[in-house]
Amino acid sequence: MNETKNKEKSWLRNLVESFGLPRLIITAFLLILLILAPFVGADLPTQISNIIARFSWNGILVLAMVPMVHSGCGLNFGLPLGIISGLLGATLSIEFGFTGAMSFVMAIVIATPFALIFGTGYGWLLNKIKGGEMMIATYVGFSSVSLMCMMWLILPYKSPNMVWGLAGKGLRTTISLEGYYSQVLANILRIKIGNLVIPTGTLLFFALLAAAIWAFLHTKTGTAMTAVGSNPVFARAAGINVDRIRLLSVVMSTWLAAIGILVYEQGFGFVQLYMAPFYMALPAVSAILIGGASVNKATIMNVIIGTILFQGIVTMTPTVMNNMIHMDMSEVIRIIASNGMILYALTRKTEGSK
Amino acid sequence: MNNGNAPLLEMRNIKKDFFGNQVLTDINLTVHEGEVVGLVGENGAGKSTLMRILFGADMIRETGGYGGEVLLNGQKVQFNSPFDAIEAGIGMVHQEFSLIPGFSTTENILLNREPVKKNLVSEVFGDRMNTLNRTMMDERAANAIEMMGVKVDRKMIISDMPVGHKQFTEIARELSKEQLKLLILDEPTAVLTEKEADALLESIRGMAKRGIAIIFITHRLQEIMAVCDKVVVMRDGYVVSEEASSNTSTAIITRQMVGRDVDQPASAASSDAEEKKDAPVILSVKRLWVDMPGETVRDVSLDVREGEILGIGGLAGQGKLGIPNGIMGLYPAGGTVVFEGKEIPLNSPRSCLDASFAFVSEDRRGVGLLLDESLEWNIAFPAMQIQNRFLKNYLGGLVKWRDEKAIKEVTDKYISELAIRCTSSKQKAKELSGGNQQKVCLAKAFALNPRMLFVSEPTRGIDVGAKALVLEALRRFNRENGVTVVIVSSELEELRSSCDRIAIVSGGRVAGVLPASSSVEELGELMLSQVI
Amino acid sequence: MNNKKKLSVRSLIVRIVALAAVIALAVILAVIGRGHTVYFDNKKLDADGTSYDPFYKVEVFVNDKSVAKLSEGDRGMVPVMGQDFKMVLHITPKKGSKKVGSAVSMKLPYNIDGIVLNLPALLSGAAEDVYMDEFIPTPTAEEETEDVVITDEFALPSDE
Amino acid sequence: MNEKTMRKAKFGAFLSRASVPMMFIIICALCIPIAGLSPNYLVNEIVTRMGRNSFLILSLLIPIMAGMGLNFGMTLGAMAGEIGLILVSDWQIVGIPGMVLAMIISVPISILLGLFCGKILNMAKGREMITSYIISYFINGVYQLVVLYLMGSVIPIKHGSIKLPRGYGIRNTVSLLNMRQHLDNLIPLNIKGVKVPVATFIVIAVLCLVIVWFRRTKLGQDMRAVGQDMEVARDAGINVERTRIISIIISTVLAGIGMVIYLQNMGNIATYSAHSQIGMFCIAALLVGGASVDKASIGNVFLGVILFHLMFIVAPRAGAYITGDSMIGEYFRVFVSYAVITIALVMYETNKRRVKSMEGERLRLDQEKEGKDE
Repeated sequence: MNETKNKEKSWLRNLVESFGLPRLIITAFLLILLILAPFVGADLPTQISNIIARFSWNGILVLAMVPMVHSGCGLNFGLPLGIISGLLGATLSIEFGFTGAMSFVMAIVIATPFALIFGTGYGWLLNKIKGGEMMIATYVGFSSVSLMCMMWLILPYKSPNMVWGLAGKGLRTTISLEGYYSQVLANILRIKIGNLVIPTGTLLFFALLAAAIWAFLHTKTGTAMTAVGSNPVFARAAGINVDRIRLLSVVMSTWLAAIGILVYEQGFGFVQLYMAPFYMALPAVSAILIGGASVNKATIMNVIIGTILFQGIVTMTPTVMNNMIHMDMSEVIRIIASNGMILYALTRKTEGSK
Repeated sequence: MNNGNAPLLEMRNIKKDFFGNQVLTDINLTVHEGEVVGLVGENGAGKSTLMRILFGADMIRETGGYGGEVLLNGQKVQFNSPFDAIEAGIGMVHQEFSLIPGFSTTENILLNREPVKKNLVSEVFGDRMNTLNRTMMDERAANAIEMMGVKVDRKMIISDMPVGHKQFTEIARELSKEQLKLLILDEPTAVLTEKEADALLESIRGMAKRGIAIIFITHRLQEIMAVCDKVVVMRDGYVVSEEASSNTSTAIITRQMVGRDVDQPASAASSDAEEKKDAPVILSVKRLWVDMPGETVRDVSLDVREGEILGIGGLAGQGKLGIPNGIMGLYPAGGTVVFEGKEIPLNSPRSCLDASFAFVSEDRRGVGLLLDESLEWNIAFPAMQIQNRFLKNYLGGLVKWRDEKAIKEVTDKYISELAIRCTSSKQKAKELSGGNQQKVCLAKAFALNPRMLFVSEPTRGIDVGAKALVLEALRRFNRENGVTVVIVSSELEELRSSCDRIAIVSGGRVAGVLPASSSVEELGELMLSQVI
Repeated sequence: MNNKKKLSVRSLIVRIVALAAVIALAVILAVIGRGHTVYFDNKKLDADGTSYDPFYKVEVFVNDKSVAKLSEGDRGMVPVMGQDFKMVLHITPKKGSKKVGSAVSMKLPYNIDGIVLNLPALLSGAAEDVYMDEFIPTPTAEEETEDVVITDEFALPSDE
Repeated sequence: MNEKTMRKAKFGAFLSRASVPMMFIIICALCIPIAGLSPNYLVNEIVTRMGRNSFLILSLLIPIMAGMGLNFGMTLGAMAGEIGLILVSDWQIVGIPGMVLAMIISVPISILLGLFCGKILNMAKGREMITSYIISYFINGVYQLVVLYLMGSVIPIKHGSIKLPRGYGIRNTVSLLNMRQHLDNLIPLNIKGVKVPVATFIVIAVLCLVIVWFRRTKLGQDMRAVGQDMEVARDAGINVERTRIISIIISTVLAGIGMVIYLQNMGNIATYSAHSQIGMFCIAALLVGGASVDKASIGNVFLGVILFHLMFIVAPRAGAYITGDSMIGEYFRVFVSYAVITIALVMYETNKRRVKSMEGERLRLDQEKEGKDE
């Protein structure tokens, strides 16, 4: 009897240890929100549709964390760099006059070389400063965003749908994608049952990329990448060119970020320029951490769980809180929870990060 | 000198074991005021452990304390931390420098013992807000330097100093402690130039005259003879001799250090040694230098014959570990390495592995294993990456998919072959014991099907049972697969029992290559011949 | 050991004294730094059956600086620090009549932010509760609108 | 030969240290004529900004001394200062007494926040900077919880002028009109049309003296030791963890006081954004002054303030003149701030690695020479 009690206790402790206390709290919080939602008058199917939609927009941005975490480059605080590649793809695709689904395809095609170039430079830099990746990644992201702020003004864009109407030059802060690729993925096989809407196409696209990453991690090079992240000295002793693998991971992360922002835009319906990419790294970082990743370990499951939990809290708290106590504390809760999660991950001791 | 009172230090019947492994047995050591005692012994003889006990190191307490008693001036003492030992008047200069690089000599000498002046702020916020008394600091540092008798610039910044001066700064720091009665010097001359070493010996004599007792640990026997009143020789956790230095000689000491009372059984492999004598040279190393911190290799030339087991022995820090690490490209190296008539480029782990070398590193946790990954990964990884094994090819070889089944098969094979104790092939490497981790490292190397295997310290830090298994596995691998093996180890006995020939490295050079059947004394002499 | 303990008692006392000093300083600052806004009314006031007529012109000096020139029916104001309030008034009672100087000093109530002084009543020597009144600000319509609160840059771009 | 290479290395180190300030001098030299601002205006602005920012930047020095890098957590102190000011302005304590009282209130808050920050940083040794950076976001959330929800509902706030109309929470801006520039104007001095905030400069000078003095205390010495080699310091009996926490606490407290000085000059509090950028600008200014992640002096602070803010003033004008778009200059200065921090961080990390490889290089040369001798 006593023994079973002990067992239960250790089972609980194991759960806490393997799952992490903050993660447990966040999961419990989301569950409570979901349970409360109908009681405070929120429509559950709408809420769930919201979560799924948000998941489909953000999933790939979170997925972009995976390669760099695997190769030991840490959390990709430099996500904005990839996002900028995506934005270049998006704006150029529109500038060249592509419309509809074609504009989405072309955006990806155009964004790819930018992502490869930026990613290579970024990866080269990160190889020079092993050990200080995260801080420098943050500032590389910030610098590139502010540099692009100037570029959006200077570059000779002409399309009347994008430039400021009065001045006739300089891109607008938000560009509507109506008539371009707004919802092109989401509309594929869209399912609608009452208030429940599922953007099947976007989910499939995410699944496609996630499966590709999963498959990559099962190949020879993918295995080498994981080993580099787990113990770079071991990998070197086994004849792996550590720098090249790291570079590859950074390029992959950057490219995924570029694709991620395009998918985000197709769901959201707008391209956001200027300071917008600035604020997109931290939510992605904390999402993957909430999903159970650590500074040097991450799986596809972490991405999926993390994005659902994070986006769930983002969408649920305002509605539930507002209806319950007429006080919209969702912003504050989100800031504390997501940054707290990052702090928690940073203070864990990790073997591989040397 | 000996005035008939209770001796300054007396260690009685000191015993110490690490998890059942007896490392010190009934050690008795007496040191009188102003006496210089030389302490010699091979690595692993127990010198460091003995000194750690004396100095109250945390590591001793954490591993279950020690037996016997330590008396200072006739009173039993028990140190719970190095700070207690310092309080009681014991000072120790470690092999690694413990200095703040950006501080001046003075600041380092008085680190955390700075004389201070009180002020108003410190009344409120506590003593740490006292201001430093620079004039008094200078005075005290000058005193300590004078006491040492070697000229050191008080104002020089440590990072600008030659190594010798750093060493002297450390000694001056100990001397600046007023309560200092006994100073332990752990291989202080290892980093000094000849001139500096002479100065140090001179200063040791000076300190002894002032009544400070000194325990002097070194491998340079002539220094012992030059400066010590008494020589204590340790071997395998025993004190084998305690003599006035006038009654002994370097030759006697050497024999005592490595000698055995009874003749050891002849090397197990020596029977085949004869036939391998004529085997062709498979690996030829010429003028190899390796920049491995703490294990520098200088100008090593060495031939390895096909199918033999070559042992490389030597004291710690003399460069034996640098040889395999340098050849395998883990540390910057130069020289030529020729394998089967083909030159192998250095500084490139990949080309060594391509030449079907394999290496089991002495740094299991740092280099040898993916601690966070499964045994399967650990064992199959290099073979997969180097030889494209355990992979399934799709799309005409464009996609190289991990073949989990083949990986599991090979892992299970080695688990049973080497008797690796684990819950399954999916268990994480970090969860295994040291001995089993070592077996995983071996399995990793075996899985590469190498023609040439380097094994570095294969038995370090593992228990006796595992030791025998590991060595046996190596011998079998050598015999059955005809693989040439180079074993680097600090344990002479181990080399003598497993190898065909033994090369002894001393001072970063090969001091000589002897058949494994050579006597321990012969090998020991080589070991000490060029010590730096 | 004993020595050490004694020392810590001593330092404890020093620390308590220092802390008390800081708290005392804070209290003193809170008292002397209390700011008030003093409003001067040059208006007709009827109270307790007495009527106080405004002056033709009043100029108010605080700290040798002219802070208000009031015609009939005007209101002026000055922000001041502390409760000791001194002002000098240059009064022209009727049009064309001669300027009269008058120095007034008074204690302001600590708890009131905005204090309205009716100058005619004050100078006629009326009781304090007659010439002194609390100023209650009426929020303007513009202020009433809810501020848009910017949170931090961490927030996702608003995508509702 | 050895000495020559040494000197060369030292000169190289000097060059790399001086490169960022040099770059800024060049940028400013190019922009000033283009911007076409009067020298009087420029000097006035610079003097004002020196008074406004120097104290805040000085608060960064002590953690650098203790080897904890650039303290992005100084934002915590800034928040404490803001809370002090919000409370004081609700209590209607004005002028210099109000400022001092706000500082006194901020100190215990800063100590608590600094303690929290220090403890967390001790758990994340080796990545202090990114951690302190995230801490600043985390505490910003807590700050918003307090200021936006607890003030007015739990913490009494009386005045409608600073409270949101909904009854709790603080407005977007809080006016500090009744203490605006009171410190700056305490001792008025006007040299040829340049207003000099003498009293503020005196306060800053006192802090500089305190920092110089602090370096000579036991604690200062301990911090330097801990900053250079934690293990050695620990072996010598210094309580490393405690020393590091204290350094962060001191920095946070100074930042709190500095924020009060900063805001008295500004004359109002942007309740939810004043602190968020302050850390970044202070760090950028310090780096522009030639400081690095592990070394910074008082001189760096002042040089940094002058150069950085000179750039800040002239860049938008120059940008507008060249491109005809005022936003370009705005973005340019933000870009430069970030770029400076990026460059400084990259230089710090690469230097760390170069030192290591240089040691190996020397050993190799020695051995090669020796090898040839034999």
